[in-house]
Amino acid sequence: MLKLPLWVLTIMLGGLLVAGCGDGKKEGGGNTGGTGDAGGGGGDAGGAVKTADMANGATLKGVIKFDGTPPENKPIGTDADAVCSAAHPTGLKGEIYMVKDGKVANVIVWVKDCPGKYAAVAPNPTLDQHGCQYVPHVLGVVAGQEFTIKNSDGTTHNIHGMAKKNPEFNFAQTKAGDTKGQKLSSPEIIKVKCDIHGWMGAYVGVFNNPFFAITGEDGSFEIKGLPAGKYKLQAWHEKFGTQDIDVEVKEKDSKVVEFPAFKSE
Amino acid sequence: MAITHKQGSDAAHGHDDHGHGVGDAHDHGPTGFISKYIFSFDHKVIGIQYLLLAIGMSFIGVGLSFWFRTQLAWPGHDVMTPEQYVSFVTMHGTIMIFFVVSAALSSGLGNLAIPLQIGARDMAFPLLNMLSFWTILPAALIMIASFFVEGGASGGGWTVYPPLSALRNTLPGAKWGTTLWLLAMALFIVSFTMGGLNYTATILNLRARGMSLMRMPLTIWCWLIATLLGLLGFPALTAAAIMLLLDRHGGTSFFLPSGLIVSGEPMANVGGTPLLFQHLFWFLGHPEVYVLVLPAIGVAFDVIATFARRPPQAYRYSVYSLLVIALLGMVVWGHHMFVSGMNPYLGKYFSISTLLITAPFAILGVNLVGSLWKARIRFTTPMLFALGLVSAVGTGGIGGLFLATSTADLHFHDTYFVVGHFHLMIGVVTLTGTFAGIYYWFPKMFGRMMNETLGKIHFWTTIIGTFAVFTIQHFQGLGGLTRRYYEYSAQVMMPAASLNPMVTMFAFLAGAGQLVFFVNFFWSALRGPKAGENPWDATTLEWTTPSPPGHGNWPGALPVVTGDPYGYATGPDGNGFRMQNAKD
Amino acid sequence: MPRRNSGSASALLLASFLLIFTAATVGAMIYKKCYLPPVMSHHGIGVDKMIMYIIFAAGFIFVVGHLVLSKFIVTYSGTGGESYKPMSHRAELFFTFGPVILMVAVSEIGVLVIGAPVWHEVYTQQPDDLVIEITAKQYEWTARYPGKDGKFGLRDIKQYDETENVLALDKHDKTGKDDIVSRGLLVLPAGKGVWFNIRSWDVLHSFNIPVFRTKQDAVPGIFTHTRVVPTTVGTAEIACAQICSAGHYRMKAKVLIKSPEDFAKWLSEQTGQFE
Amino acid sequence: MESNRPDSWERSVAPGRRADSIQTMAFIMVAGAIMLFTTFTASYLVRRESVDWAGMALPRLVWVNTALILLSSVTMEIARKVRAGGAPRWVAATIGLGVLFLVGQVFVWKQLADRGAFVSTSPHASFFYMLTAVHAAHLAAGITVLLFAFRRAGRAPLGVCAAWWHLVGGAWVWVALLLAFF
Repeated sequence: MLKLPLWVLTIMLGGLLVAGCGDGKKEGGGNTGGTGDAGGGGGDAGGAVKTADMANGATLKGVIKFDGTPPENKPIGTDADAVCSAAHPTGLKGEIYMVKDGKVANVIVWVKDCPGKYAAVAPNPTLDQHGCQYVPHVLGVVAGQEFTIKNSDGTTHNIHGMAKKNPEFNFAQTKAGDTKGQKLSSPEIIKVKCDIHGWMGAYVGVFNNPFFAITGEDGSFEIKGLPAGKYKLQAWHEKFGTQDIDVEVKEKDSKVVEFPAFKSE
Repeated sequence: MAITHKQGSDAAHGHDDHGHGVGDAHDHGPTGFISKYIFSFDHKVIGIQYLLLAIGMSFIGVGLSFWFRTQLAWPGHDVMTPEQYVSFVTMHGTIMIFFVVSAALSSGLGNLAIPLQIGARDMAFPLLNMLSFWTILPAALIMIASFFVEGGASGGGWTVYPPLSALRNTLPGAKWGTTLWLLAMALFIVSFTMGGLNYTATILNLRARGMSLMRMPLTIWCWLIATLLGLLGFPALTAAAIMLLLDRHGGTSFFLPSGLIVSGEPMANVGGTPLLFQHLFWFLGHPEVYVLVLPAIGVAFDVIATFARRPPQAYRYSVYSLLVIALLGMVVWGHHMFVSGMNPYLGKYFSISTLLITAPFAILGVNLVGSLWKARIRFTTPMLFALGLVSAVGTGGIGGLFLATSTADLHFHDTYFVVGHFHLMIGVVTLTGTFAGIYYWFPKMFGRMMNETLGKIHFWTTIIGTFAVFTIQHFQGLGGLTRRYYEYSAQVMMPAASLNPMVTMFAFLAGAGQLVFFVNFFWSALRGPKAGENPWDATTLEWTTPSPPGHGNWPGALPVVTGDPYGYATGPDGNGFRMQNAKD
Repeated sequence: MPRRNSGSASALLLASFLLIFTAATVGAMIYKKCYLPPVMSHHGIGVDKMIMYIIFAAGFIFVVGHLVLSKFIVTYSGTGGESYKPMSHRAELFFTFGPVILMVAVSEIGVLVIGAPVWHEVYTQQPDDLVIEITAKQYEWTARYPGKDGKFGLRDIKQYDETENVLALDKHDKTGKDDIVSRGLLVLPAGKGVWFNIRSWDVLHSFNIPVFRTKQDAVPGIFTHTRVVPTTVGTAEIACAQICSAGHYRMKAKVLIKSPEDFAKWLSEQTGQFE
Repeated sequence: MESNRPDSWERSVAPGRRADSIQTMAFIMVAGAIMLFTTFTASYLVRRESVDWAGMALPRLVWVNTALILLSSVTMEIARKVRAGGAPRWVAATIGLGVLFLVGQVFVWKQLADRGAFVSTSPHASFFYMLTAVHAAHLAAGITVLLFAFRRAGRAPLGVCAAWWHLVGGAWVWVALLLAFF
């Protein structure tokens, strides 16, 4: 809450009713979207950008699992937009719970406390809007790395990035073929949604280093080039939450890490 | 009150060396360029400054409309983004209403003509008058500046309804646009108030000897009533703007209800009422329509009387009608809110009371047309514009019948019918009135006449273009075409939307006509043929002094009024005319 | 008396412009049947009647006004002609109070006789109306049907979820278990009264269905209401009519009007939000 | 700018018109201010119907301030009655009371702030801060005008100053009663 009685006095007496005070950040608010806290560790933001040593760095591998019966994705009504319903003649389902044989896709696995900043290794990715869905559903970039937002549908999408630490972005792409580059400089996991098609949601993880991976349909991930050291590793899922484990690696190590399985509530 | 001390401090410092009698008051005008043309106290210069501001702002306001008309006519060509579209629509409305129409008609022509028509040496408070202009200028600049802040200009519509305007995350990135909008409007209100106080004090207190209220030209009546309406209405908007700013930046919840979820995030606000803002806004907003329209009608009465060579029909009843319009105008704001969620019984009341306003307006219409009966019309450019105004006010007023009927408004609300209607009233009527006034009083501005040929080209392009644009928009509204849409895809609207290219072409035609006016205005100001004291054979007081009038307006004594303002059709053959200050 | 019609060219030009303008307006209205879109609701027929009444009444005034104006412009152009004499006081009174009585009679009688019953119909809930809740948010319409128990469940704002629970229904409330939530699709029974409770999550929106002649703002914090009796089976569209930010023009939803039997069938096929 | 002074021709209009103009202006300003406070009152009455409305007790100092402003209206009247054009001593007293009132208002805010009531704390507090601030702006305008009247003591158009001053006083009583009892 704001504590600004004297501010009000000054402003009103001056007749100038505008001031930049009161940055409207709402406390808590309980965002159900479950934006993760991607600290990126270290906190020495001013340091020089390092390059990951892919040849000598350690490699971490593993599979993210789920215990029990996963919740079902709900069917989505696309009637509001004829383009979307035409793209899915047999109906569309949500993409939140992508669990197959107990293996979870779309989980971000990342190193929580790796000091320093590292340059991107992978090429700049694309967040495509195809058939009124985001492809991929979860995307990862290194802070400052540009990714392309693309519209492949013959309808308007608006891309609303619910960023907290980065500036919020919100713009429309009105037709197929529209592209726009987007850069995010602060590490966090951002929910991206389309306000026009309420079911469309995606997550963009922004990290200080390329030591992250997103699980595929088989639930597997692989992190490469990690310098020797002791780390906290986190697996993040938009609905299941997070799992942390500790890991220690030496140069050229190749380790298989085992996260505890996610469970239903 | 500023003038009070001005005079006082001067006296205290012993500069009281201008103790002139009535006869020789015109000399000792300002001599330096800056004091004569920039920070001038002279109402004529200030009037011209306002007109130039309006012309400048109209390039932005009209330019924006061309931009989004292009988008509407030929969508899918990346003319603009939807974010730009909403903010351009918003800024077009704001700029045209407050910085073009109001600045040109109420402030520009009002400043120019009021002291001249009532026989005063200047406004009652010249310093305040100057400050009024130098307050609207920063307001205009702030309004323009809002295009260049992060997220662009306000996109909440010119009505800035909360919560859209009160929450900073509802418009894409618009953190400062609406704030600057409100700041600029606050300055505008200050400027309007200073100007309005001046108008009222001048009209009520500085009339020439012999000019009773019922001997005032109808223009003066219209300016007086419009100003009073504005002065009583703007406080409501001021209050609303203060509360909106506090909601935006102070964390209060005047207009923000509980349980808001914006973009998936719950807001902390509790208990406010968004509808309250609409009531406060339209409490000003509706009278504001009359603030804009009445002066134009007043100008038409004067111009028609001059060029029809007969007095306006039923002067007295026109004045009474104006008063009734003002009174009713204050209590009918709710007809903008029939489907806003207001109590339906209130809706019925507002419908019935609004329809009552058609009665005084019908009197004005009949009197405008009736003023041509047995006339000897001279078709000068100002007269053509005044006649165009008569048709526009009739057509626009008839559209008002549809919108004032709450039941019909279920179909018309927020469609192009509304757009066409209010553009006819506060676009075409006001602009034809302004142009009639500019062509008519041009001699009193620059001592020269405007070019008649260019004037007629201007008239015909304007009238054909605007009438076509806004009549077709009425048809589109009947077809259910919703306004403020970036492009159309709803099946039921497609027939109406298919008229969009035609509308845009006519808009371009009307716009091209304004370039002719622009050229004519500046060329004639410098090179036009010199005008005599009374080039139109008009009878009111401004035509009893040289063109342009010097400092202090009359070289000798102030005129003394001896008769009605419209002494036309006198003499044995009915071709004579009698000046308002004639001694006979 | 000979007239020196110095202004005759301008007079004829202006008069013909006004006449062409009048004729074009009237002609366009007749040719396109007043442009009104098809009507699919009971009160919509009343609204159209109201509109047609004003079109005829106002159109009459419009035409007569322009005829008189054009006539005066042509007849009284130039410098000669009959000389003006002030109108008698009686004539002045006639031309003042004539229009007053005419306008008041035409407009007020119209709105009271034709308009008021329709207005009343739109805003009065009938006992056997089907109640549907409409929720608006940037830029989506969501309909909620009360389900088998005929009661709407409670809302808990903390359970709001953009993808899974856009109405923030309380999953612990039993009455809400069977509530049917339909995003972007509104299904209505033909011939049956429907009472809408309309609300909004964020900013103002307007529940606008042109073929029903229905328009009602969705206001956050309160419920607004409107009533529709769809008359024919078919499809329609909700198109937001109150500016609600950049995506305003895309804020649409499909409306399906089914026969009462088909509607009942559709309803029974739907599963409740938490079933 | 010296040569640009409006006085030369202004004084040439019939005597008394200038005072009349000021009176007209003051009258309309009073009307406008009444409209402003009426609008706020209406908003207040609408807003207080909400469920979240919780009244807070006002600091006692408010009533001291009310007494001050009422007293200032009395001194204003005396200033006007004692001498046409205003008695300097009494004008000064009015100004002093006005300033004292403003200082008192700052303390009222301070007390509220100490209690934890800020502009965004509750709707009642929002209205309190807003209305007192708007009122203070009107009073500050009144003080400014009176300062000029003081400089020209004896020849100032004190009637219009008094009209404005009483308006500000009346508005305060109105605002205080509204905030305290409604």
